[in-house]
Amino acid sequence: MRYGLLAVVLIGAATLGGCTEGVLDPKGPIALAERQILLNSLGIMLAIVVPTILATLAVGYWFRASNRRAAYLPDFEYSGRLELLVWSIPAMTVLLVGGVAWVGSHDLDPGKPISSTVTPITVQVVSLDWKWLFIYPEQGIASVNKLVVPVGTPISFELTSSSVMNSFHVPQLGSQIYTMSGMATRLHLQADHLGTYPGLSTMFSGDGFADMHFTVDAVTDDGFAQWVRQTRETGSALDKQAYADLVKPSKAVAPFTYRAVASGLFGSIVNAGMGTQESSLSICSTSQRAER
Amino acid sequence: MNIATAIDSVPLEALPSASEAGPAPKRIVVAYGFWIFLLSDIVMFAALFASYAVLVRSTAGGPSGAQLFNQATVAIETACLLVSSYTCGLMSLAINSRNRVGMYLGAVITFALGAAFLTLEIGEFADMIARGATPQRSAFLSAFFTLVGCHGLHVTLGLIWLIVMMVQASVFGFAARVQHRLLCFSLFWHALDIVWVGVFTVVYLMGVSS
Amino acid sequence: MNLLGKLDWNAIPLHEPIIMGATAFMVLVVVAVLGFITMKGAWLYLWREWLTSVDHKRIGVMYCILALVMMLRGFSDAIMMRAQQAVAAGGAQGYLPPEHFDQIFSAHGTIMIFFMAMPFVVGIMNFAVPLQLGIRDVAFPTLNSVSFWLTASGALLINLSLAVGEFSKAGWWGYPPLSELQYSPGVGVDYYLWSLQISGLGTLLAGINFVTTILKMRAPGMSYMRMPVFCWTSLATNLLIVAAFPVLTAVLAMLLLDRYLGFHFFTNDAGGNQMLYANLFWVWGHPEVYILVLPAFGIFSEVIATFSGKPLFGYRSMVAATMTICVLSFLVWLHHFFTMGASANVNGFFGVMSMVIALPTGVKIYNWLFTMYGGRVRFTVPVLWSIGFMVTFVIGGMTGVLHAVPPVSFQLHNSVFLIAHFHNVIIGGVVFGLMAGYNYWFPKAFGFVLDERWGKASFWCWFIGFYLAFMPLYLVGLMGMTRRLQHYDNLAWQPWLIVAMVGAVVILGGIVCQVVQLVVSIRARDKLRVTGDPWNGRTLEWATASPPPAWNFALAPNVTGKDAFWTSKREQAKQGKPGPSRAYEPIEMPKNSATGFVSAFFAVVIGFAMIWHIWWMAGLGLLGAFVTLLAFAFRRHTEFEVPAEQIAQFERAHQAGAAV
Amino acid sequence: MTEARHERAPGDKPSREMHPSAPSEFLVYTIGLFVAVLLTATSFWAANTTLLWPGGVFLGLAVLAITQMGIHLVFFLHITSGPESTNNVLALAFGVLIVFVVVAGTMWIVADMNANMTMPSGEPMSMRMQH
Ligand code: HEA
Ligand code: HEA
Ligand code: CUA
Ligand SMILES: [Cu+2]
Repeated sequence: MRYGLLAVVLIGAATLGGCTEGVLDPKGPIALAERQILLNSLGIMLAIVVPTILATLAVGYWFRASNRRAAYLPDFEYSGRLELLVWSIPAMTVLLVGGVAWVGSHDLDPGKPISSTVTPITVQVVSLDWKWLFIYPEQGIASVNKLVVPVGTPISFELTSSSVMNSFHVPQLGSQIYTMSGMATRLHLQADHLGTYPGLSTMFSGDGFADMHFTVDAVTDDGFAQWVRQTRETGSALDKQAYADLVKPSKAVAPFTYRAVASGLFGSIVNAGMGTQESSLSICSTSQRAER
Repeated sequence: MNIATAIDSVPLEALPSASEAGPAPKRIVVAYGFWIFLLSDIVMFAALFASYAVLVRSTAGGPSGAQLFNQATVAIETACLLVSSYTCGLMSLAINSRNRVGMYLGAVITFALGAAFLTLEIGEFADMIARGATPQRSAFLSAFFTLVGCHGLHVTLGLIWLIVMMVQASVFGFAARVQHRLLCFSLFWHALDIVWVGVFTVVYLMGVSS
Repeated sequence: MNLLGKLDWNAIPLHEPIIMGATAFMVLVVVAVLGFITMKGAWLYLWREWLTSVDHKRIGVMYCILALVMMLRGFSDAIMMRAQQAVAAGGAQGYLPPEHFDQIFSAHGTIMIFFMAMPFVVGIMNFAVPLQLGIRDVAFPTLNSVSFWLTASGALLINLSLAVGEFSKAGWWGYPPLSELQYSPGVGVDYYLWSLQISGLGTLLAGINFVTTILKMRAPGMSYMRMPVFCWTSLATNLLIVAAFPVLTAVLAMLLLDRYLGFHFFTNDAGGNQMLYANLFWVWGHPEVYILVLPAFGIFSEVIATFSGKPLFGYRSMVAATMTICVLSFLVWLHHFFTMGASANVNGFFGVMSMVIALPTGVKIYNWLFTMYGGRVRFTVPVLWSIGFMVTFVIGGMTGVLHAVPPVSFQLHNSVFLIAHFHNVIIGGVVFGLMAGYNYWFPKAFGFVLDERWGKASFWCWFIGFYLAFMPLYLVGLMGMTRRLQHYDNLAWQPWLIVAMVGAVVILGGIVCQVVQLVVSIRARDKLRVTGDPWNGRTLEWATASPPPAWNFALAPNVTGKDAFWTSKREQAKQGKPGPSRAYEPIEMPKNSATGFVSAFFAVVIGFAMIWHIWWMAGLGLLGAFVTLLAFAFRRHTEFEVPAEQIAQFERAHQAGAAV
Repeated sequence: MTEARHERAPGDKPSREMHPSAPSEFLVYTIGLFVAVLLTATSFWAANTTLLWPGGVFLGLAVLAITQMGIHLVFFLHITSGPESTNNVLALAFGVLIVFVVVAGTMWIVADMNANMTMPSGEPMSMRMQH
C-alpha cells in the first residue's frame, strides 16, 4: 500500500505539475535546468532507495520467526565482502549526485549572468512590509506587487530589503534568493514563455507574510515597451516622500505603479539599511511595526 | 537461572588493563567531566571569537580598535593573568603535598592577581564608555564588549569560586571532595589564561597592528 | 518605576477564546493532577521518591513523562495548523488570525524539537545507558537531576507564554531582524530566548555527564569495542551536544544582548549582520538533527539485533559510521541557507559534504538489513517501528539529499516540500525510534510489558497517518507552496492539504491507541508481569531485575565480549551450572537531593523576571540559585550505604522470581 | 583496581612513583611561566615594531598564540602524548577541531557572502561597512 501511495505521489507530482504553477512547470531556462537536476538526482537516488525498501520488506518477511524454511544463521555478523559492498554502493550514488551538485551550483549560481545575445534589463527589488517594490532603473519606473518582464530577455535582479529578511521567489522561473537590509544580493532569471506566473516571499517576515505575493507578467518586447510607456504616463512619482509612505507596513496591497523613480533610490535604501549616517532615508530602518 | 553470577564468574585478574578496568576513580571522573565542560566553554568562546572576527570592521562610523586600545594596560593585564596561572599551579602543588600555608598563600596571590586583572579591565571598559565607545555604538563594539566581557565574567566567577574553595578547605580540610574541586578550579583558571592568549592576540594585537 | 516591569493584566489574553480555552484546559488538568495527588496523600512520596531523586532510571522516566506532556501541546499546535491550512484557501482566512497562527508554528517547532524530542532522547539515554554499561549510575547523579529540572523549567516557561503574554512569532529559528526588538517588541521572543537558554544549559550539563559516564564509567572488561551500539550512538550524541549547544547559547545570548541592552550584533543599523545569526544558528542546528536521530539509530540497532536473535551485523562499521556522522555533521550547516547568496564554491562544498553523510547513514541501513538476514525475526511492536522506520526514513533521507543539491534547494528551500522532508526524517526516524525504545525498555522500567494489540494498532495508525499527512506536502511543495502560510489563494493545493489534515487525525488515532495501550497495560499489569529478561536480550540491562533495584547490579558485572549478557547466557547453557558466586558487598549510593528542583525553581523565577523586565526579582532569583549551589557544595553527607544483607535479600527474591 | 590501571585525570601531574625520573613539578611550572612570558613579550613586540613586514606580523602573531596555548597545555595542564592521557588528548583534539570549524567556517562563509553582496555601483559591500 505504501508503494501505492508513493507511486500516487510521484505520478501525481509529474502530471499535476504540468498545470499547477509549480517548480515542475518551468517557464524559463533556469527553472528548466533546475527541474532537470531535480529529476535526475531523484532518479539516481530512487535507483538505490527503491531496492533498499523492497529488500528491507522482503528480508523482514522471509526471516520472520514463524518461517521454518528460512535459514537461521545466528553467527552471521560479519562479511568483509558485504561490508565493502555496503560502503561502496552508496558511495557511488553519492559520487554521482555530488557531481551533479558541484557542477550544478556553478552552472546555476544565482549571481552568474545568463548568456544571451539579448541585452539584459535590470530590475531592482525591494522587499517591504509586506509587499514587493520593483524598480526599473533603466526605464525610470517602478511597480508594486507586479513584475512585468519581456520574454526571452535575461533579467538581472538586484535585491535588498527595507526591513526584515525575505526571499524573492518565482517558482516557474527558478532560483530564489534572500533580500536583506543593508545588502544587495543578485539573481539572474529569464522567462521564455508568455504568461502570468505567481511570485512570493518564502522567508517568513511577519503578520502580513501570507499576502506578500506578486505576479510576474511575461510579455512580448512590444508589450513591455507599451507597458513602460503607459506606466510613465500614469500614477505618481516615487520620490523620498512617496517611498516614506510606501515603507509603512501594509498588507495585501493591490498592484500599482509609479511613473518615475528618484535616481539612486535603491542605493540609498541599501545604505540606509547599513546605518551609515549620511543617508537621508533613515526612515526605512526605523519603520517600527505597530504591535502590542 | 543465576545470570549475574555467570557474568561474574570470570576472575578479575584475567582482565587486561586500560579501557577494561571498570569505572574510574572519582578523582579522574570529576576532572574529566570538568575537562569536557571546559571544552564546551571554549567552543562558546569560539562562537564569540568568530562573531568578533566577522564584525571587527563594522564600526558604523564609530571608533575602531586601533583608536581605542591601550597596549600598556593590556600588557599588564596579561602579566597579571599569566603569573596568576603560575601561582595557581604552585597552589595545586601545595595541595598535593598537603601544605596548608602554601595553599592559602597560593590562593591569596592568585586571587590578588586575578582581582588586579579585573580592576584594570573594568577601568578600561569604563574609560571606553566615557569616551562614547559603548557597546551600543557599533556592531564592532558590541562584539568587543561581549567577547572580552565574557572572559572577564569568567574571571569574576573564578574569583568567587576561589573564595568559596578556601572556605571549604578551612571547613573540611583536605577532604577528597575539596581536592577534586580545587583540581577543577586550577583547570578552570589555566583554561581562562589560554582563552586570554586568544583575546590579547586577536583583539588587541591584531586589532592594532593591522 | 514599575515594580512589575512590563507585566500587567493586559498580558493575559482574555479576549482570545481559543487561547483562554486552552489555558483553562491546562489549568484544569493541573488542578486535577494536584488534587489527585493530595487526595492520595502522595506528596511526600512524590517528593522523596521522584522530585528529589538522583537515580538515573527515575530521572529518565521523568524526562519521558515531560516529553509526553509536551507532545500533547506540540500536537495540538500541529493539528490546529493542519486544520487552518485545510480551510484557509482562496480568500478565506480560516479561524486563526495571522498573529495567532504565527505563534503556533513557532511554538510547535520549538516545543517539538526542544521539549518533546530532546527530553525523550535524553530520557531514554538516561534510563538505558548506565544499565547497558553495567554501572550503578551516571558520573554525576545530582547534576543529572539538575539537568532534568532545568529542562522542565524551560518547558514550564514556554507553556506559561500561552497564558501570560504571548509566544514568539519569528519561527523556531528566531531569525533577526524579525526577532529584534524593532520588529518584535512584545515578550514573545523573550519567552523563546529564555526558555531555550535555561533548557539549553540543562542539556549541555546532561551532555557533559554522559560523555564522562560513557568514557570513564564502564563495567570491568567493557572496552570500547564491546560497548553496545546504543552506548556508542549516545556517546556521539553527547559529544555533539557538548560541541554544538555552546554555540546556540552564544548566539541566543547575542540576540538577548541586542534586545535587552541595545547591542548591534544582528540589527539592521550600526553595522549589525543578520547573516551571522543564521550562520551560527545552523552551526548548532544541523548537529542538532543528528543529536536527535543518532540515539534512535542506536535503539534500532538494539531492537533489530535482539528480535532477530543475532548479533548486530557489521558492528565495527556501525561504530565507524556513527563516529563519521558525528564529525561530518559539523561540516554541512550552510545547506540551510544556500539561497542567502554565497558563491558557487561555498554552496558546492557544503552541498557535497551534506551528501557524504548519506554514506554512513546508508551503511547503517544495510547493516540492519543484514542483521535481519539469517535471523528469526519476531514481529513485536518495537520491530514494527523499526521496519517502519527503515522504509520511511530512506525516503526522507533521499529528499534530504535532494535538498543538498544547491540548484534544487534554490527552488525548494522553505517550501512545503522541505516541511515534508524533515517531518519524514523526524517522525520516520526520531519518533519511530523513540516509540521502539519506549516499547522495548518499558518492561525493564516497570516490570511488565505493554499490550501488543494496542501497540500494533498504534503503529499502523502512525504509519498510515504519517504517509497521509506528509506525502501530500511533497506534492504541494512542488506545486509552489511555501511554508508558514496562514492562508493562500491557490485552490489546487487545497484537496491535498485536506488529505494532510486527515493524516494528522489518523496520527491522533495512533496517539489515542498509545494512551489506551498504556492504560490497558497498567490495568493488566499482573498478567503482563515479566522477569528481568522478557525479550531474550543481549545487553547487560537485561541481566538485572525488572524494574532494577536502585543500585542496578548487586555485583559489578565482568564483561568478556560483545553482547555481554547473551554471551554469558550461552556460556551458562553450555556449562549447565552457575559459576562460583562472589560475596555481596555494601554499596555506596548517592543521597537524594533537592538541588535540582530548587535550582529549577530559581531558574523559572529568573527567566520569568527577565522576560517581564522585573529586575529585582531576577536579582533575587540569581541570589537564590547561588545560595542553592553553596548549600549543595557544603553538604557533609552525600552518600549512604546499602548494606550487603539488603542486597542479598533482594537478589534472593529476584532469583526466586526468575526461577518460576 | 588501582589508579595505575586508569588514565590520568586532566591537569594531574604524572605520579613520582611511576616516573621517578620526572622533573620536579615546581620546575615544570617555572619553565612554563618563563617560556610563556617570552612568547607573550615577543607577541607584543611583533605587533608594535616597524622592523617586521606587516603582512607577516599577522601570521606570526597567530603562530605565537598557538604556540603559547600549547605551552600552557603542556606545562600548566600537564597534557602529554603518553598513553595515560589518551582520552584527555582525544577530547581536546575534538574540541580543537570544532573550534577550528566554527571559527574558520564562519569567517569563510560570511566573508564570501559579504563579497558577493555587491552594491549597485559594483563596490563590494564589505568596503562600505567600514565607515
Ligand atoms: C532528524 C532530523 C533530520 C535528519 C536525520 C536529516 C537528514 C538529512 N537532511 Fe535534513 N532537515 C531537518 C532534519 C533532519 N534532516 C530539519 C528539521 C530541517 C529543516 C529545518 C527548518 O528549516 O526548519 C532539515 C533541512 C534540510 C536541508 C535544508 C533545506 C532547505 O532549507 O532548503 C537540507 C539540505 O541539504 C537537508 C539535508 C539532509 C540530508 C542530506 C540528510 C541526510 O542525513 C540523510 C541521509 C539518509 C539517507 C540518504 C537515507 C538512507 C541512505 C541510503 C539508503 C543509502 C543510499 C542513498 C543515497 C546514497 C542517496 N535537510
Ligand atoms: C520533533 C519535531 C517535530 C515533530 C514530531 C512534528 C510533528 C508534526 N508536525 Fe511539525 N514542525 C516541526 C517539528 C516537528 N513536527 C518544526 C521544527 C517545524 C517548523 C516550525 C517553523 O516553521 O518554525 C514544524 C512545522 C510544522 C508545520 C508548519 C508547516 C508550515 O510552516 O507551513 C506543520 C503543519 O501542519 C506541522 C505538522 C506536524 C504534524 C501534523 C505533526 C504530527 O504528525 C506528528 C505528531 C507528533 C507527535 C504527537 C509527537 C510524537 C511523540 C509522542 C507520541 C510522545 C510519546 C511519548 C512517550 C510515550 C513518553 N509541523
Ligand atoms: Cu551582505 Cu552585509
Ligand atoms: Cu541540516
